This record gives sequence, C-alpha cells and structure tokens, in this order.
Amino acid sequence: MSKIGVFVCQCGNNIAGTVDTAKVADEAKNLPGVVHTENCRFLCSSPGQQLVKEIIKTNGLDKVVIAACSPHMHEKTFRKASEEAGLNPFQCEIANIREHCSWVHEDKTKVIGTEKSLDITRMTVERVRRNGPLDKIRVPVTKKALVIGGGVAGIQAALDIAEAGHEVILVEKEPSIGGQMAKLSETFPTMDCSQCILTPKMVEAAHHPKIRLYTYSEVESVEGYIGNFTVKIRKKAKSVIEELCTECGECTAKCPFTAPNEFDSEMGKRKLIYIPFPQAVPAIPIIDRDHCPKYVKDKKKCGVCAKVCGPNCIDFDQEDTFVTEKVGAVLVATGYEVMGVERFPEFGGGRYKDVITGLDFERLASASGPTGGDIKRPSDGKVPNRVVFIECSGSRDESKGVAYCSNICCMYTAKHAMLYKHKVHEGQSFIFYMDIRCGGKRYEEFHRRAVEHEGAVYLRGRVSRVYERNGRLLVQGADTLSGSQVELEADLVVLATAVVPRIGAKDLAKRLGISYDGYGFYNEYHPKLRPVETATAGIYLAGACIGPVDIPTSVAQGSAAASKVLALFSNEELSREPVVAEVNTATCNACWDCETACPYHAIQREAVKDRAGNVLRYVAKVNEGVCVGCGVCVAACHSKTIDLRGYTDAQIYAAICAL
Amino acid sequence: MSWEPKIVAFVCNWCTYAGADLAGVTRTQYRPNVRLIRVPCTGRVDPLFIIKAFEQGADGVLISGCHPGDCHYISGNLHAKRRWIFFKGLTDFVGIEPERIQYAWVSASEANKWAKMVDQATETIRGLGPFTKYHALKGTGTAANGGACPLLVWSEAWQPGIPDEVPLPEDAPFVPALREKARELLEKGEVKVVIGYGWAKRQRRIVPVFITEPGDVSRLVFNPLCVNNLSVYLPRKQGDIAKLGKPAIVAKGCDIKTITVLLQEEQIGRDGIVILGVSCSGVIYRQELWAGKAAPDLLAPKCIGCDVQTPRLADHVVGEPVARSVEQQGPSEVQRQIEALDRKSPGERWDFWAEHFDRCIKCYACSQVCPLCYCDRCITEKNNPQWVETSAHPQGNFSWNLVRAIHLAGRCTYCGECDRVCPANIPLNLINRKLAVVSEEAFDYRSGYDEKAHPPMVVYHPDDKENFIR
Amino acid sequence: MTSIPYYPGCTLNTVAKPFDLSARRSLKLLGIELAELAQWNCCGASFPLTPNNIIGLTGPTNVLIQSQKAGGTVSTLCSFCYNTLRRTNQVIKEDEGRRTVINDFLGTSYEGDVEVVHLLEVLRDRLGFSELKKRVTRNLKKLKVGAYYGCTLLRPKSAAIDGGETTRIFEEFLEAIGCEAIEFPNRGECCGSHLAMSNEEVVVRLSGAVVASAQAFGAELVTTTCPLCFYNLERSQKAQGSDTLLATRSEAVSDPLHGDWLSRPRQCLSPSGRGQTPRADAGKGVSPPMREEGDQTPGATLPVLYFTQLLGLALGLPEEELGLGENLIDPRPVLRAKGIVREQLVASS
Amino acid sequence: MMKISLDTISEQNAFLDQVERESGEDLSRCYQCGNCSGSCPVSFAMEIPVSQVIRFVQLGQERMALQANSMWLCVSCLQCQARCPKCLDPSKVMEALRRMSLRQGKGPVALAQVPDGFLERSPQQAVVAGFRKLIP
Repeated sequence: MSKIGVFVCQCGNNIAGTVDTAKVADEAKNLPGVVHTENCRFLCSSPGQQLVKEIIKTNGLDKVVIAACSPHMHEKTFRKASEEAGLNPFQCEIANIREHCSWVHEDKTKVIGTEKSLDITRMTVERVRRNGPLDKIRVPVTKKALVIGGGVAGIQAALDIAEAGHEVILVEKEPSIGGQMAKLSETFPTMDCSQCILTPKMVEAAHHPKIRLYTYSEVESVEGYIGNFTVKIRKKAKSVIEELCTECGECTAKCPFTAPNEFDSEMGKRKLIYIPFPQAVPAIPIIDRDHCPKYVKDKKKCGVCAKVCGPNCIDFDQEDTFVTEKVGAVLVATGYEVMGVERFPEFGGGRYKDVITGLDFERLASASGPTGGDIKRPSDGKVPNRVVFIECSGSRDESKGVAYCSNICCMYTAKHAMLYKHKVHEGQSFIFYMDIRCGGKRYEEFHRRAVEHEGAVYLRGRVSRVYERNGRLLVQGADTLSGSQVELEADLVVLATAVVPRIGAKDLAKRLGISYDGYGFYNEYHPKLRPVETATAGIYLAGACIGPVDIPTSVAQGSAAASKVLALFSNEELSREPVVAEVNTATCNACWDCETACPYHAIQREAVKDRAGNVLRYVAKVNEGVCVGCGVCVAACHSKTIDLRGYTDAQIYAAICAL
Repeated sequence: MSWEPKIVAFVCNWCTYAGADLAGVTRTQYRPNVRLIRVPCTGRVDPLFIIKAFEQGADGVLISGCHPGDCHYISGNLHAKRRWIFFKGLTDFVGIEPERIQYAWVSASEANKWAKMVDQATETIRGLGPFTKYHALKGTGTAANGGACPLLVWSEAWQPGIPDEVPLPEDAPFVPALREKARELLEKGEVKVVIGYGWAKRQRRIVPVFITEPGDVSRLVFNPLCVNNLSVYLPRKQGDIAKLGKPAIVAKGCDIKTITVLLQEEQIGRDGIVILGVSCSGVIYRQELWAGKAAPDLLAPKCIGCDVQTPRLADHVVGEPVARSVEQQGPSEVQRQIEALDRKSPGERWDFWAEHFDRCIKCYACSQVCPLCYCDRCITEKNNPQWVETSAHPQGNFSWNLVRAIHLAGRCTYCGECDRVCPANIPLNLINRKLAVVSEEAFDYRSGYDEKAHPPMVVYHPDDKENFIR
Repeated sequence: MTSIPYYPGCTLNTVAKPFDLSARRSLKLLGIELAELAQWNCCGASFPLTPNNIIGLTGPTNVLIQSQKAGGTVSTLCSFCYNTLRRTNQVIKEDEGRRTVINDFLGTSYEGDVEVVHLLEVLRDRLGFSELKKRVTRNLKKLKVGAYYGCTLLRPKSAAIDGGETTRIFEEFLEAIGCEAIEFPNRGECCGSHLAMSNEEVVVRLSGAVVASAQAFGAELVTTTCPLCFYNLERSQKAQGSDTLLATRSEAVSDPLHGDWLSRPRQCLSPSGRGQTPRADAGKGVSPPMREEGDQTPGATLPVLYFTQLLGLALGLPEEELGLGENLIDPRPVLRAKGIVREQLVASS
Repeated sequence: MMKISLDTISEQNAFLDQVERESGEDLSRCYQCGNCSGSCPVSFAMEIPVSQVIRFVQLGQERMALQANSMWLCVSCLQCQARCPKCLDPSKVMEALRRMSLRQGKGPVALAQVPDGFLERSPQQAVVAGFRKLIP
C-alpha cells in the first residue's frame, strides 16, 4: 500500500477564495493510500517546499500529490523538492485546482470549487498510486555537428561551432557556398558590398581545420536522435576529381560552350565547366551535364577540358557518391528563395523580359553580375530611364497563397532605388508600396534617404496590371494617398516577390522529422522563447528557413543556434525526461502499427532469439533516444503491448475510474 | 442536489491543457462540470478511454488538442483525427448521441474557445439528460442472470450437418486440378501442409482439413458449402499448425483479402505460404441450411457485391474465371439494414444495438474465428488495467463489441465469420460493414486489396476531413 | 450528326441574329446540331452579385433545369449567358441555403449538376481543334485576328472558361481555322458593358482602348464571343451608322506621371467635386474631362466579327449566310483585300 | 480635405453592417491596398475610387459612399475581384450600394432618359443589365 501525502495550497486567496482548502485536505484523508494531508498557504514558497520535504521524510511518504496551480507552473519545483526529500521525482503529481478550478469558478460559497477540487485531487491520487519510479534517460553525445545549408546563417553557425573546437560538416546543395547573400550587390542599411563582407567568411569556413565542406551535396537521410545522428550525404557528381583540382580555371577558360548562368538568374552566360561566380568557394568547377555535349550528344565530341587539365582531374564517368557521418547535432539553415515572376501573369511575368524579381535586380547591380554592375535591362541591354518597383508582389496576398509579410522587401527596394540612382543619375524610380516596414536599426533613416535624397517616388498602392503599349511597359495601379488610379510607362519593372521556402524544404523536414508551417517554413520549438530549436531534440534552425529574415538576423540566428549546439556539446552524456514508450516483448504481435504510426521513427525491430541464437521472431522496441513520448503508438496498439511511461494506461484508467 | 452532467475531457498537454490554464489566468468563467485528464498528445487518446469514461458514468466526453499543423509531436493530432473519424462513425452508428462525444482543436491561446466549448457542451449534454442507458443492459444472455443462453435455445434446432435426405452439392469442376496441385506441392516438399476444405469424417458438413501426406489429397473438395475463411489458421497464434511447416492454403478471393491484410501487417511472409486460389461463384452462409441447391437467399453476405470471384495474388489459381452472378448484385441485405439504421434517430439505433448486445455472453467466438484478431494476448486478457469487463454481467458487453469493432476498423475484410459463428446471433456484419463504409468514404480505402498499403488507422493525410471537429 | 442542347439567349434571338445563324450553320457543317432548348427564358444577363438577391437567380436556374431535361449539358455562345449560368450553377451547387429557397420557390429539386459549356469548349473538347483544322475549306490566309475575350468569359476564375485569365482557348481556335491569333494586352479588359445605356463616353473610351490595343498589336480584325462587346466595340468606332469617329483608338489617356505629374489636377473627379448627388445628366453621359483627354487622332476602323462568323468563313459558308453585311463596320473590304472573300466567290460561281 | 466625425460609429456601425450583410463580404479584411482602384477600368470617371468607397463604408459614412457616382459606373467586370489580394469581391460591395440606393428610388438613369433608339438597336443583355443595375 502506498503512503501518499496530499498537500493542498491556498495560494493566498487565489485558491482559498473559492475553494475550501481545509475541507479538501480533510476529505482527501479518506482516499485510499493517503496517510497525510496538509493545507498550506503558499506551497511554492521556500518554507512551503521545506514543509513538503520535511513531511515526506517524517512520514515516510512514497508518493506526493500537490493540489495547487497548473503543472506547467510548478511541476518541476515540486518534483525537485520530492527528489531532494529522497523520492523518485516522478512519484510527485500535481492536481491543478487553481487554473482549472478556483480561477474559473468564482463561487464565493466555495461549494462548486471545493467539490471540483476534491474530484481533481481524487483523480490525481488514484493516478499517483499507479506511478512507478522513472529514471532519467542517459544518452552519449557525439561532438560533431552537421550544418545543412552554406548560406550566411550556415557559415556563421559552422564557424562558431568550429571555433569552439568541435568538428562541423557543412553541406551545401550548390557548387559554392555563399547562398543568396553571395548574389546580392550591396546590403542595407550600410550599403557595404555583400560579397566583400561575405567572401572572407566563405574562405574562412572552407579553410577551417575543423570544418569539412561538402558542396554540390545533399542530405539524403538522417537517422538517430539527439547526440547520436547518422547522416547520409549524397555527393553529386561534379565530373571533376576534387582532390586533384588546383582551381587553376584553365578548363573553364577553354570550354567552347556556354549556357545561361543560374546564379545570374539566367541573364548572363557561363561555360559548361564552370564555377558559378568568380569568388566561388571552393573554386572547383563542375560540369553541367544537362548541356555538355559529352553527355547530351555523342560521347566522342569535345573533351577540351580534359585535354587542358594539367592534373588530369576531369572524370566524365564520375558517379554520385555517398558518405555517412555520425553527428550529435543537426543545424538546418536552408534559407529561402523568391517567388518567380511566372506567378504574376497580371504583371506579364515570364512574358516580358523586363519584368524581373528583386533578386534578379541584385545581379544587375552587382559588380560580379552579368552586366558588370551596370543597370541594363534584360530585353535589349538598354539602360532603363525609368524603373518601377512593385513591393508586396505575392506577399501579403492571400490570392497568391501568401498571407505573411516578406520582411526584407521594403528595405531592399529602397536600396534598389538608391543603387539605381547612383548608377543611372538621370533615371527615375517609382516604388509602389502598401506599407513601409522598417523596424530595424537605422532602417527608417535609410528608407527616408531613398525618398529625400535619392529621388525615389513612393506611390502608396498596389499595381494591378503591367502590359505593353507602344513598345514600353505600361504600369497601371493606384495611389491611394491621392485617391487616383495611376498609369506610367516603365523601361524595367522590378517585383519584390515574396520570400518563400526552398523547394524541397518539406521533403527535408520529413527526412529530419521536424515540423513546418502551412507554407513550408520550419517551426521553432517556441516562437519567442526557443526560437532556434525544433521540437525534435538535437535539431536546430537558423536563417530564412524559419521565415523571412534579413542578414543581421540570419547571422544572429546562426550564432544562436551554434550556441545551442555548443551547450549540447558541453555534456559528455545527456539525460532526458523518461516519458517514453516501452514495449512488453512477451505480448508483441509484430504487426508494426506502432512503427507506421510513430512520427519520430522511434520504433525499431528487435530479434527475439533462442538460446542457440536463432532468430525466433521480431518484436517492437522503442529507441529511447528518439522517442519523445507522444503516445501515438500506444493508442495504435491493439493488444496494449506498448505503454507510455508517465502516462501509462494504468494511470489514465485509474484517473477515469476515480471520476 | 439536482443532476449535473459529468463530462470528462481528454486534453493534450501542450495546447488545450495550456489553453485551459490560460482561461484560469484570465479568469474566464465556465461551467464546473468538466474533469480534465491530461495526456501528452491527442494521439495518446485511445477509444478505450472514452468507452471507459462512459462506463464510469460520464455523460459526455470532450477530446481536444492542438490545431492541425501545431502538433508538438509533428503529427500526433492528425493520427488522432484518423482515429476519431473511425470512432465517430462507430459511436454514431451504435446510437451514442453525437453531442456526447465532442472533438475540438483548442490552442494554448484559445482560452475563450475552451470556456465556450465547455459551456456549450455542458448545456447540450444537460439537454440530453444523464447517459444512464449505457448501464441499462439486462444481460439476457448471461447465465448469471438466470436467462436462457441463446446458444442453448438455438442448439435445440441446431443440426450438426446436412440432413441425410438432402442431396449434397457437387464438387466444383476444378477439384481434380486442385488435388493434383496439392499433391505436387507436398511431393516436391514445397509445403508441409495443405489447408483446405473437406468433408467431416462422420457428419455431412464441410470442415477445414489439414493434408500433410500426398496420398490424402483426395480429401480436398470445393463446393458452395466452403464458406469458412481458412486464413484464420495462418497467423502465429495457431502455433500447432505453424509447427507442421510451410503451409499451402486453399483460398477464395475473399479469403485472399484477409491474407492480404495479414501480409500488410507482416503476420505472415509472402514467401512463407503458398496460396491455392480457387474461382468461386458464391458460398452458402450456413451450410446446415443447404437444401439441395445454392438458393440466392442462402448466399453469404460477403458474396453480395463480391468483386474477387477470380482470386488475385494467388500462386496458383484453379478454375475458370467467373463473372459476378445476378444474385451477387448489390445492394445486399446488410447494406439495406445499415441504410435503414442510418436513417433512424440515435435513440432508435441505440435501442437496436442494446437489444443485440444484451445477448452477448462474451464467449469471444467472434474473436477466435477472426483471422485478424491474431493478438497473442487479447485486450480482454489484459487485467492491469482491465479495460474490458469480462465477468459474467452485462457491464462490458458494449465495451467489448465497440473495442472489437474499432480494432478491426479499416482492416476487416468483411468475411463475416464473426457474424456466422456468433451463438447469440448479434449482427456483427452490420458493424463491420459500416466501418468499411466509413473507411471508403473518408479515406477512399478498401481493406484487402493492397498488401503494400498501411492500414488506414495508423497513417494519416493532412486533408482528412475534420468537419466534425470544433 | 451529334446534337448538343443549346441555349441561345435573348440577344442572339434578336439583334445578334447573325451570331446565332452563323453558329448553327457552321456547326451543322461540322456534324453537330445545336438543339435549342424546348423552353427557355432570359438568364438575367447580369449575375445577381449580392447574396440576398435570390429572385435574380431563379431565371438562370430555370434555364438550367430546362437544360437538365434536355440531357444535362447546355452550350451557349454568349459570354453573358455563359457567365450567368455557370455562376448560378455554382451557387446552387455550393450554397445549400439558397439552393433550398430557390427549389422551394420553383417547386423543383435542382442540385446544380448541369454542365454549362461554351461553344469554344464544344469545338475543342468534342470535335477537337485538330479535327476542326482538317475541316477548314477556305484559306483565311493567316488573317491577323485579335481574340477579344472580354470580362465574362474570364472572370470570376471559379466560373471562367478554362480557369480564367491565362487561357488561350480563343487563340487556339483562331489558329485552328487558319488565322493568326493576335494576343493583345487588352483582350480581357472591359468594353464598358451595360454603361452603353448610361455613359456612352465611358464605353467609347474603354472599347476604344480595346480596339487600339488590338490594332497596335497588328490585328486586322477583332473577334468576340459576346453581342454586347460586339456592339460596344463597333459603336465606339462609329456612331449610329455615320462615319464620325467617336474617339480614337490610341488610348485616350496621357501619362499622368510624365514630368509635372504632381502639379496636375486630379483627373478622375468630376468638376463638381465630391459629395454631390449624381448629376441629372448622368444618363446622357456628359463627362467633360474625358472628351478633353482624347487626342482625336483619327485612325482606321477595325472590323469586329463574331467568332462564329469567322468559323463559317473558314468552313466555306457564303458570306451572305454569315450576315457579314449586317455588321456596322463592314469587314468585307478587309477580307477582300486579303483575298479571302473574293477567292470564295470565284470558287462558288 | 474634409472632416468626418467618427463619434457616431464608435458604438455600432450600422451602415457597415448593412453593406456587409447585403454584399456578403467581410470588409474588415480590406487593408486598403488600392488594387481595386488600380485595376478598375472605370476609375478614371469615378468621383471616388473603389477602395475609397470601401473606406467610407468601413468608416460608416453612408452619405459619402452612396452619393458618389462610383457605384453607377461599376460594370461588374470583376477586375477588382480578380486582383484583390485578400480575395474580396468589391463588385459585390458596389452592387450592394446600388441596390440600397435603388431601393430608395435613387438611380442615375430615369426610364425617360434612356437614349432614343437604344432599346431597339442595343443588345438585350445591355438593356436587361442596365435596367437591373441603373434604373430604380
């Protein structure tokens, strides 16, 4: 028979105002197993906790019920107090008679509150009688991190972790790290050159002895759990043997063919053996197998690159290879992309060459871009005399499926207007906007500078239509401040299109077992208090894969996530809450419903062997490192062979029966 | 004191529990009739909880968790939704007023929604009155009740076999081929036992036979009396048959549907059995009623609307393909009865089922004969906690029948064996069929057709319907 | 000869007779009979936009019910009818409340399951444009034709042909019958619609912009699926049979943002300013600022044809059967200049 | 610049409620981006552009909303509906305003004002639509 103590808290008047706590304590004495009750003014205070500890010790209690506030408030407090008094912390349960009773039933006669409190206490006592001792789960930690995405957030995180002395594997899908930031010309609000500030970091990451770079690679699968992940990485065939390449660039120089350069939004050309941009890191070229005649036509053709390559590192038959790495933490920084112009038929997106995205404009303005930094429009290479910028293109637009604000467009459009003015002095920019959102440091001043010093004309309204007239683009929209419909001709139209998750973001999330929102942005564990963690332990987030953010925030998040990883790595082993599922191997039928249902792939198959070591059958086994204790498997199991510690069937049954 | 509704709420720790906390913090007042049971996730909520709550005198149950997409455990609430769709289909069908079981998404910030929901639920349930009828079974079937066991009543007229004067049906034309195949398999040692149909040694009726010697293959027959679903002998719980070695099984198209589910759930390996598929144009439901010919009204319910006359998935098929006969066109009597029940009020449905479940004697024949009830230890055999009351009073009758149905939901291939063997003549076909309809309507899933698919209860789709969730 | 239920609608029965006749004759040549509904009424022309205007839905519902009797599908030519029937159908299908009220009122039990199709869809989906191409007997010599959809074929998206504004069905049709389809920016802009009754200047300006846009993109003809568009496009070019141009086709707008745009007075306010009751002369459509803006440069007129008239031409029907002469702007000079009509005359004589 | 007193609507906004009820559109969703005004082909002739009409409705300014010629010029071409980023249908709001006005016997065209010969030569659909939308 258990020896249960029930402690009823008055919480000043918070509970006692509507609940007769003395009566609750008194009547709780009659509950089976209860040997001691206490009615106390403030249980969570130090004297209160002290009281609990003393009574546990003096009465030899083995289980405790605290009838007080929500377990979300003080479950930890009282479990710790119980532990200090020598109990297993999981022998302490909370009966929530404040948030769920005294505060919501303001009956001064205390009849209702007292009755309900008694019920709640009784249910909790019945539950706690079935509580078993639970021990924290300990798992070892592999002190090596995987960073997915080599944009600025990923680079920052990788450098921070590496600087602290831990190994980092940095996986980048593209041939070079740098991400979207490498495409930008200047950055707001300081107007420093994006590549000038980013390239040193790229080089540092590439040369850091603790960082292992996998470019042109993708994460194929992630298995395991916090501290113990096994990652499979696909290294796509570059057709160039990396170990031999000296990055001399001879092959690129001699390659006779070109194709549109994706890095320049296909506005410029590149060779078929190429590095995407001059500052690429690593500067190892890859062969574009979609276009190279070696692959698309007769195998005999060309091969110039192989001929000119000194170290003989061209390998036309190279295949994708796989590497497996063991890591203790995964940091996801996969970034964003922007909605393409083809989503805007009303603006002639895809039809008119001179309707481009903001990111395309960055390439036009970038010194390393297709025009060498001169603003020349894509259709005919002329310098546009008038540029119309359309903000909120796709953002805040439910008809395009994006209700959110893309956060960075107000600022970068102001920057674009400035860059344009700096490069085309006689040019005029018009900016259609809905609201100007510049909450960052020095952002408002930057925006006003665009208006007051750089001559940008801001029109408050949306553009409804862009079409062709007399060979020019005609922009039709509204200026709601003057209450007019406005129409103007433009030589170039720049859409500040919505920031959207990467294609494939959802796929990756499924492989990682992390959740995402309706758009495909990854969910934080808590949007305010745990902004760079996911609900899956050991997986962290940084940058625009969480939502649209600017460079300073991306970098901050990269560092923040790195600090989380470092905190994890500061432990030799981890202990975690023991609320996990467990399987009774004797009765498991191996139907694998639990395996199918488990959102975390925590169910493994374990062989049952006879003494000779022959496999008799397989049964389910819970990987305690992976299991997070949701209980989906328990409900799926027909024979109730699987149960959830801390929320066992017996505990819930007892609570129901105590109604 | 006047009667007050008693409502149990199963709420997830992260959203609704926190939402209810917030209601407290903001002092949002609501009715005191609800008692919360905290679970980590709505995915943890087993239909057993709800059944038990009613058994314990609850008048209503609320189940509430995070909105889709907000689940703390990625998809626990979506798994829960799947389960609810089935369970709601079942509870509606047996006539539990839908208002008594309410499902909701309440986030941690929706204190008002929570308060409003509790108030509304309390008032609607107050309007419905106490849920006493859950306990109103008399237990006419139990010996303890002094009532006549329906089995005994029925057995007076029960014929162990077909009367001598009635001519027996002829063998199907492919029987020689079937025997030849069986002999070949046994002789080559490909299988150790052939599970098939044969005449009982002393009675005029068809029984399962287990042929282990090539010389015995002549015992194998096939005719319209071969109604049994022999796949019940395949799963592990039939240890003595498994001990004989690799089996070959004579299977009709419908039996193969069950085998498909067993494959899905990995109870057998595809390489571990040889399936001898037989073409079938319908079998008689109760062979003792055989009167010389396969009259349409004797056909097994599963034969109506059958689309597997020619077996799929079989290693060897004997017999020519047959088309669906006129008698096999639907809708069947079972479907008609389901539709008739659906049209009735919940109260009338309840009365219908109460009358039937009242007779249940918890003999578990339904479970024993079911090829998919293969658990080594049935939930009824688990006593800590004892979710289903197994003692000789009617307390657990509803629970057992609901649990049996929900455990088979989305899996049952409607072979009808449980209904056929029930000594109390409880129309289990109706429940099984109804849940198959739920599965088809909600998930476009028919059990027994795809051995690669997962049972619908343990997977989910984000677009699963949720029009019943508040 | 297959047959498809056909709802002509009011206008095709009266002022747009050539539209109706050219369709019937052409389709007959293609082996499709347009079987006019036994009983029909006006669809109401404008879809009642406000949800409580239920009575406005009863007319089109009745047409749909008649169509159901005729076999569950109904074809239309007129974009207005198409739009009204499709949107009504949608309401009946999706809004249980309104469905019940309407059915109770009409004493019917219509569920919204009639399929409303446009003749363009019939030609594409039943006959097939590739088949149509084979049936062409008269060479239209890559006549440059602007496909003018107007509003009601394209919007709202939920009831639009082919899902709305990005469709090319009309262009594909023109290509199939041997024309060069001119896809011009204003193909889906409004012609002014029923404002023909109250504000002719607005109509002239809107239709003028359409015509100008088509011309600017090289159209020799413009074709439409709607009698009201047809009327407005023609009349914006010619008033009441006279040769006087009401407005020009170069869009009658100057760029308000050129140069001193900030100092220019607001263009869209009437001189009387805000807050006035509608002017008594609104019906006569006097609106001075618009007239001032037009830069009165005369341009050549652009003939307007119903698409079925073009179809008839391509199928070799004689021009008099197509009512080409009844068009306000005679298209025959253009056709002759191209050698389309003359060639046929020679061949038939 | 004009001055509007908003005191009357602080408690209840009956006019807004009525327009929302009539049109079936939830005008609190409108964030005044101006796309309806920008896309409207008849904006040039309107005394108050569409988005401002909706603004006046939001502010409960019945007189301003009903007295402008805007609603009478709306041809229900649905450009605004097609462009609205909030998936609203301003044409329904215009129709609601028209109907409210027509019910009070106020319209832009009196039967006698219909131009001579219009009924004979114009398409029936113009007549039907015109009568429905413009004539009280």
